[in-house]
Parts: sequence; structure tokens; C-alpha cells
Amino acid sequence: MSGSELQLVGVSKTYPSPGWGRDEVAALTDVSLDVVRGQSLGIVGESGSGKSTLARLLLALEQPSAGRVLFRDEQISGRAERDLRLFRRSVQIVFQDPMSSLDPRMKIHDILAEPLRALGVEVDEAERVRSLLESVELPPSAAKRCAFQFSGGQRQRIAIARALGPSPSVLIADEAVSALDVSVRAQILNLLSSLVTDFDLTLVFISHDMAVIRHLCDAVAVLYRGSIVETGLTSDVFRSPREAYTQELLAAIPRIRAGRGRD
Amino acid sequence: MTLLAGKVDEAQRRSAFRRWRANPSALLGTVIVGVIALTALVSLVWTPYGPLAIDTNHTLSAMSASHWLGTDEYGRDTLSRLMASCKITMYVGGLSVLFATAIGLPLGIWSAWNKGWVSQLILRAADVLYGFPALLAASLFAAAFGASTNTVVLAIGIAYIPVFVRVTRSAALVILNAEYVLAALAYGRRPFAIVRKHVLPGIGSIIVAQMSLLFSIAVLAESGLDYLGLGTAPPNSSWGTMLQSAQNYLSSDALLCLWPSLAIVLCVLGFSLLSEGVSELRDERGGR
Amino acid sequence: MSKGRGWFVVRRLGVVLSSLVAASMLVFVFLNVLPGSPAEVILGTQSTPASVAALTIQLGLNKPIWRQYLDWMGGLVNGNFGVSYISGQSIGHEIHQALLVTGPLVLLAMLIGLVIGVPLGLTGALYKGRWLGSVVGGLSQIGIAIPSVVAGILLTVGLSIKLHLFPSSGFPGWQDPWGSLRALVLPAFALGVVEGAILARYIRAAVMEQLRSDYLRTARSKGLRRSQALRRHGLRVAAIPVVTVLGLEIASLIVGAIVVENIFALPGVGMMLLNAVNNRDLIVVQDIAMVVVTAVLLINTLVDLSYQWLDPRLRGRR
Amino acid sequence: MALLKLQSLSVAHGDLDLVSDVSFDVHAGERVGIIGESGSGKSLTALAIAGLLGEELRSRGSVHFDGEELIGASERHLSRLRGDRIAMIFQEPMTALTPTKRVGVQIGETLRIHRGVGRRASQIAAVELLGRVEFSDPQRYARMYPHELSGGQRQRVMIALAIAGDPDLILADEPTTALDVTVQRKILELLDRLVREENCALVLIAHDLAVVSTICDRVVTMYGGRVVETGSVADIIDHPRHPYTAALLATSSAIAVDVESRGTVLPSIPGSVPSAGHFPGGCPFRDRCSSATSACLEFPLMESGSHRVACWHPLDENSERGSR
Repeated sequence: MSGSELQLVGVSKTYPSPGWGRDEVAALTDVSLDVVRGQSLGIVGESGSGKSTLARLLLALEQPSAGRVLFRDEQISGRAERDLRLFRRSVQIVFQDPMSSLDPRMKIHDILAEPLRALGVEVDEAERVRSLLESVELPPSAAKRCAFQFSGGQRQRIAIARALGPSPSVLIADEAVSALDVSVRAQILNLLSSLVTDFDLTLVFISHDMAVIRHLCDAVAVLYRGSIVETGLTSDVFRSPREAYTQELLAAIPRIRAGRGRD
Repeated sequence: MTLLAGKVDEAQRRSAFRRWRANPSALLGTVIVGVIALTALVSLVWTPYGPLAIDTNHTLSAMSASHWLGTDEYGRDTLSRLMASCKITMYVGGLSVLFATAIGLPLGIWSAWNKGWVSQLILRAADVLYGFPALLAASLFAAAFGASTNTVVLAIGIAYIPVFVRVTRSAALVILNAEYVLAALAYGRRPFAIVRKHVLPGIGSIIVAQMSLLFSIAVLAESGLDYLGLGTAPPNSSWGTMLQSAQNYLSSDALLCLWPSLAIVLCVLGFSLLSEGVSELRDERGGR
Repeated sequence: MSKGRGWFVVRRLGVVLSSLVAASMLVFVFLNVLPGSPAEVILGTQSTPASVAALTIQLGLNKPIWRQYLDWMGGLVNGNFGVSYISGQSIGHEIHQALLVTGPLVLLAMLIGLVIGVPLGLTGALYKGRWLGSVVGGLSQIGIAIPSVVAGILLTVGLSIKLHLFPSSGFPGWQDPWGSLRALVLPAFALGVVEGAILARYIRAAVMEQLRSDYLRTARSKGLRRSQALRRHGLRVAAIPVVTVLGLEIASLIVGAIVVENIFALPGVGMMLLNAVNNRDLIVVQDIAMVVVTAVLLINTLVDLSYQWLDPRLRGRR
Repeated sequence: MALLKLQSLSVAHGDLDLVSDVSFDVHAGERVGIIGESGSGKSLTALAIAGLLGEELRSRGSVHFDGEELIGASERHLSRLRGDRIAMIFQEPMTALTPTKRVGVQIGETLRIHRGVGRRASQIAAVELLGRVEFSDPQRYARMYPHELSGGQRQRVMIALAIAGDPDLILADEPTTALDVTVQRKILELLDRLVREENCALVLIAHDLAVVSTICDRVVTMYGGRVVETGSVADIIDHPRHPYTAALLATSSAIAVDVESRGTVLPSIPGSVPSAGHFPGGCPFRDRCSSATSACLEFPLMESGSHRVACWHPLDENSERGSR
């Protein structure tokens, strides 16, 4: 439990504005973040807070406009793709939308084998696919079917299995349970937390849902309009949120209670 | 959305062939296109009289047992000429669409992937080319090189490049924005592999539908060009040249115009139905 | 925002101008980098080295190619289209005369297309799934497949040869307005029927999409009936794809006019182009090509600008 | 006398029943929440009440509104009720407003349709309504187009649009689902306040029990196109009787923000939610239910009373299972 896997150091990201002034839109401003090995880090933010940009920067799919992205203390931002092989194997992602995160025309076998082929992981493909399906609690027969034949929760399991394929050390989950039915969400959360333990994963869990982050994460960073306004251990932040925005977030979460006429 | 999920599942369970058979546009289109393609193939080895065989004793004869569809002003058998024209039509349509696809498809994908100045340039160039409809391009070719079947192919092919660039680009953008492409980048797939594994299979049916549609438009364009004398030159027969020569006998022998007209209409209808069928089948599959 | 829109127009015109320059280079280079000189082509088999040399100088073909291009372009910009190699006539005047035929023909055809396409498309969408909708769908499917050559010839046979309702060919000139209009009716129909079928198809699709839209449901939840909701809330958005098609169709009408003018022997731009091609009158071909390209690109630009007006979401954006 | 009375309402797509046999009442001024996951048929139920189902869907059964039967009523008749007495709020604030019309015009339209109010007067009313849904500068916002507003602002416009006609019943279909958490809360509070001020009945559809429990009096739980349980909010959250409601409640309360659940295994419901129309016959939940028996092949009759459940093996009313 020491050292950092991923680090953002003073990272900013701007995009050219869609209009045609030469103005730029800042998605992230001077963000520093340390993803500690073995720790589960929650990043909470609402729409427009820069969550997705952050995920892409952590995956080195985009370059920061300023600042540096480090992987195990080595800079990865600005590096050529061929220098990123180890990084690509080590950091994987699960996306929000179970519909768009799997290619609908591919068999599950191919979806799961693709990362292995791309990264040159030398294994028995069929065997590996079977064990990946097993670790997300899907039957081996699933490999022969196409993505559209599965429900949202099952698709999300497949997406998780795909991410686990190259045996990563860091798993980034970008709103991975937000699009799921309530009755299925708990299954996926349970799966994620057992996988984190079993595979010794470092988890970066990006979400707008404070409750889920509290359940899953050791530490939390609150993202507001492209800046990190508060970080700390989850228990501390929930017990005594310092920033007004964090307090607002916590207060906004609907609680189950008989509201009308009972208060 | 949730409502459609059930329908999609159901459509999936049926085999591709059965869905094809159940779609009237696709079925009818396939049959018509099949018949025309088959006729073109047969005409390579056999036509009742040969498209160029002149018989001065039987000029402008009506429909009869020996000449099913009659003969033209030189006594050439109309059916034979119709059949031989299928060949020209398939040649022009097929080659021009392939040409436009071969150039438009890669440029479209490139401009979808790359948002830099090169793709801006591609799109601008497509816009400029868009100002040259097939007929204008063919006129320029004819003025420069003299008219022939091949100038028609080139003219139609060039005129359709911009259409292909745009269609490919918008279809590819949809795929490239999907999260599975991001996931593929995250596990180290390079752009070329992503195009091969995700983009091309993903836009395949759109491209096929578009090719079929453009084929039908190419048939229209070709008949017009041949009619004007900007394409296939007599004595070779094409539906357009047949129309042109038949026009002289409109008041006496209107049927002479009817056959090539019908052939053109049928052929265009066949390809446009096929195109519609392919897109409908795609939508049935959930449009993904 | 109004400044933004003004800028948009200016920028868009800049794009059109640069496209036109590119197009003119394309046309010019294409027709002038051919083996053999135009002088040889014009003189044909009777050419002698001396006559070729004389004509070359007379036509200014001895100047460097870029100079010839600039001369040509300079002329076009000043409205001087040059002189025909063959007839020795001022091309500008001839094109002007030809446009007086082609222009009204295209407009009339557009009108006919709209008159046919709009009601057909709306009916097709509103009666989708019922027999009327299917009939309309089938009709427009077949209409699309009819080339204007065929439509023209069929109309000629039916309405002028058999029934003698309209002249089958020729054009009396606008000093006889009634006769001219009559001469244009059949060709315009030949063009317009097909355009109508195409328009109907797109209007049907656009309206059907509107009928499925969330905001039309909102409009109905306010108490508008389905047809009222469509009229007040849907049609303007549905107009966007339709305007695109309309723009494309005007371009194809211009091209179609070239064909139809030849069927009906109308002395329009198309006839002029075809004669020039047959006579290898390259400068006329060049000029007409530029006229057509300019018309198509300008229409395209107008379509783009109309989006701004139709859809507030696009205002102030690229 | 109930304001709205649903009896055996079904919605079918071809031969496929997407909503089956739904019955419940809404009294004047009452707030009823419908909870259910994807495919449960809750949105279709709301659309069927308002007569706004798509062309390819057919409804059967009975929807009684203030003494009138709405199923089978003419579009003309329904359109007179809609906007005037029954208003709707939709889920997607991005697509539910017409993109080409100014917000003020869209709000004022309701009044122009039903009250014969002129253009100017309807604009004045629209500005006032925008003020009521807490726009700080309603004059300015009335002139804006929907795309110039944020998601939360658009949803407030939708609410203004709904209350414009002073309705007796508002059907709100997941009004907060597409919004950010902090905005969700404000919209719910706004809705709560306005419904109270207008004293109208509310049918609130949500997939989240928490949303429903904060502002509703009664809950209707739907699963697989059927009503499986209905009762007061207190009944449902203190003593859920249907295994599905209980499991949903257990899951939701285990991940609640004020519950320390770190490191625990969350109670979950096995299996997945089938797509609409593909739930098993009989009790639609039987595939995922731990207490299912062969009796569940038959859909159980709903008992009578205020807290009703459709289950062959209901949980004991007195057990505290599944509550907080």
C-alpha cells in the first residue's frame, strides 16, 4: 500500500470553443490528483464538472494542455503510443453506457479477446475468455453470443471482464453503475468490490452518486466546474465536509423517508 | 427505448435470411436487380439475334413471334438490344459506384477521424467537386476526350465522390463516438485496426445501401447522358441511345420508346428498393 | 448575436468565392492541358501549320497558360464571357438568352415539384400504415425511378402527339409570353413530376420523424390535436432536411433541364452546352460550366444560410 | 369519489401486453408515486391516462377521470382535457421542448388554447409563470430558446408549462432522472411547493423509491407491466409486503449515504430485468424471487384494503424486514 499508480500534476485541459470566436473552453483547471496503489479513489462530480475529460487524461487518450500525467512516477503525457505498452496493459476502463460500450456486431468471445490480441498477451484465448466470464459470474456459453442479446447489467459485466483481460493494476470506472436498474446496481457494485480484492486492483470510481462512492471508496475527490474543491478520506469528507459544494451534494441525495405529513 | 428492446430481440432471433424475405423492399429489389444482372450475364454469350444484326427486310416491325418486342429502324431486334444494354448499364453503374466508393470511403473515414486541417481540406474539396454534377462532368470529358462509355463511368464516379465522403463521414462519426472505440484505444488498438474491426463493419450496411442508391441514380444519369450523345456511342446499344433513336418514330411507333423506358424505370426501381430494404433491415436490427 | 450572423454570411461567401476559384481552375486546366491545341481542334481536318499558327495568335493561345487563365477569369468577373471560337458570337449574350429559357424552366419545374411533393409527403406521413399512405409511398417510389428523359418522351407522346394540347418542341421567345409558357409546360412537368416524387419521400420521412418527437408529445399534452401540434411545432423543424433536399433538387433540376431541353428542342443553356461540346467549342463549354457550378454552389450556400433562419440552435454557430 | 380511477388498464403492442391489468385510484389533491424499473410499464401507464400513446400501441380497460371515461374518447375530447385539467411533465428536458419556439411562447400556448387568451396576455402570463418557477429574470428568459437553457432550467419551464392551465392532475414522468443530483433536489422541492399551492393531484413516476417517498402520500409498485403492491408511503417503507418491493428497499437503503456500508456485501436481487413484454407469465417477478413456488405461475389476485399486495407469499405485515 504505497506509492502512486497514477498522478495528475497541475493538469489543465482546454478545448477550442464550438463557436467561432477564438475563445477556448476550460474543461479542467490545475487539477492535481494522486491515485495511490491499492486504494479505491472516488471522484464525484456533476455534469460539466470535467469528469469525462479527467478519465480520458488518466487513460492517456488525450493530452493535457498544461501539467503532467504520471504513471508509476514516469511521465506518460506526451509520450508516443509505442512507449505506452506497459501503461496500456496496466490501466483499463469501464464506461457508463452498457449499450454503447460493446460493439453490437461482435461476439462476446471477440470482445473479450480483442484486448489480449491488441496488447499481445500470450495466453490460450478460449481458456482466458472462459475464466474472465467466470470472474464476472457469466456462463461460458455467453462467449458465443452477441452483445445485443444481453441485458444492461450483463453487458456491464462483459465490459468489466474486457477490462480485466490484460490483468490491469488500475481499473477506472466512469459512471459504471449509473445507467443500470436499481435492482441490478447492487449486484455490479458487489462484483466490483470483490474484484478489487481478488485481483488486487486500484480503483478509480467516477460518479455523481455520493452514496455509491461512500460504499466503494477509501478516498474521495470532489470535482466542481473543472477544479478539485475537496479531497480526503471518504469517512472524513462525509462526516465533516468542508466545502459548501460538498455539503450541498450530500444534502441533495434523496433519502428514503415518508416525507409528506411526517416531517 | 425500453419499449423497442423487446422488438429488437425478436428481430434478432429470426435468421438474417428470413428477415430479408419478410422485407418487401429488400425482396423485390433483390429479384429485380438479380434479373437484370442475370440478363446482362446471358447477353454476354447469347441474345436472340445479336444486338447489331441488321435486317433491312424487317425494319420497324411490330411485336411478333420471331421478334418478340419488334425491331428498330435498321431491323435490329429490340429484345437483343435491350439485353445487350443491361450489360452496359451494369458496367457503367458498377464501375462508377466502385470508383466513387474507392475514393470517397477512405476520405470520409479519414475526415471523421482526423479533425485537423487536412480533413477540412478534404471536405472543402468535396464541396467544390459537388458543384460538378455528373452531367456537367460528362460534358467536360466529352469536350476534352470525346464521348465514350468510359468517360461516363469517370464522370458519374467523380460526381459521386462528395456524396460518399459525406455519407461515410457522418456514419463513421457515430461509430467513432461510441464508447467501445474509446475502450479499444485504451487497450492499445491503433486507428487502422479500429477502422478495420469496428468502423468498417459498423458502417457496412449504410455504405451498401448508399452504393445501391447511387447505382440507381447512376442508371438515371447514364440514360440521360447516352440519350444526349455524351456517352456510349452508336451502334453500341444502351437504353439511352435506344431512346434517342426511337424518339424519331414517336408518332408512328411509340412502342419503340416504351421498352427502353420500362427497362430504365425497372432497373432504377430495383436498385432503389434494394437500398431502402438494406436500410430498413438495418433499422430493424436496432440501428447499431 | 446579429453581428455573429452577419459574420457568418460574410464567411460563407468567402468560402463560396474560394470554391469558385478552385472550380474555375479545375475547369480551365482540364480543358487546356490537353494534347493538341484548340486551334487544331477548331480547324479540324483542314488545318495547316500556318492556319493553326494564325488562329493560335488570334485566340491568344500563344500566351502562357496562367495568363490565359487570368484573362478568362478577368473577363468572367467583368461579365465578358469572350467570343465563341466557332460562331464568333459574344458568348455572354448567348448565355443570357439561353438563361431566359432555362431559368423559367427550372423555376416552373420546382413549383410543380412542390405542388406535387408537399401534399403527397404530408399524406404519406399522416396516413402511414393505412392504405392511402401505402399508395402514396408506392407512387413516389415509382416516380423516383422515372428519368426525366422518359417522363419527357411519355408526356410528348401523350399530351402533344396524341392530344395536341401542348407543342412538342421549339420555343417562340418571350415576345410571345403565352406561347413561351405553353412551350415550357411539358418540359417543366417532365422535370417536376420526378422532383415531386423525391420531395414527397423526404417530406414524408421528415414529418414522420417529427410525429415521433418528444416535443410534439409535449405540444399535444398542452391540448393541441395531433395535426395542430404538427403544424405549429413540427413543420418548421421538419423543413430543415426538406430544405436540404430542395437545394440538392434545384441543382439536379438545372442538370435535368439540360436533358429535357434537348428532348423538347428548347434553346436553353443545355442545348447550348451540348452544341458546344459537339463542336468542341471549348471556351463556351468552359463558360457554361462555370455558370452551372456557380449556380449549384450558390444554391448550396443559400440552403446553409436558411438553416440559420429555420433553427435557432444553429444561430451564432459555425 | 376518486378523481382518477384506473380499472384493468392494459397497453399492448400487437399481441404483446406491455402493461397488464393496472388498477389504482388517485383522489383530488392526492400524490401517488409509481415506482418501477425499466420495462415495468410505468411511463406507458401515464401516457395511456393522457391518451398520448404512440400509434402502434393500444390501450384497453378503463381510465375514469372525474366521471368521464377516457379510453376510447375522441382525440378532440381528450385534447380539451389535456393541458386544461390534466397536465404532463416529461423526463427528457432536452427533447421535450420545441427547439424553434421561444420558451415564453411555449408556456403561453396552453392559455391560448384553453382560455382563448391573446398573444400579449399569454406572454404576460408566461412571464409570471416563469417567475413562479423561480427564474430570477423571467422577462429575459421568456425570450430565450430551449437550447439556451440548462437542463434544470428547461425542466422548470416544463413545470411552468404544466401548471399554466391550472390542472387538477399532473402526471410527472421521471421529472428529475436526467438531472444532476443538486438540481434534482431543487426541482423536487419546486414541484412539491407548486402542487401544494395549486392543490392539484400528482402522479409521480420514478425508478427511485427515495424520490417518491419524499413527496408522495401513496406508492404504487410496478414490475413487468403489473401493479405488485400499493400502499401509503409509510406502509411501503416500513412494512413492504411484496418480495420485490422489500428487496428494492433493502438495496436502496443499504447504499444510502447516511449508512456506513463500506466493506459489506450489499443485499441484491439476483437475475436481471427482462425487456418490456418479455417478463415471465404469472407473477412477473417469480424468476428472481427466493420464495417463488409453483403457485406463482398464476398471477395472484390483488387483495383489497389500503395496503394491497399481489403475491402468493407476501411478507408478514408485522415483520420489520427490509425497513431501515
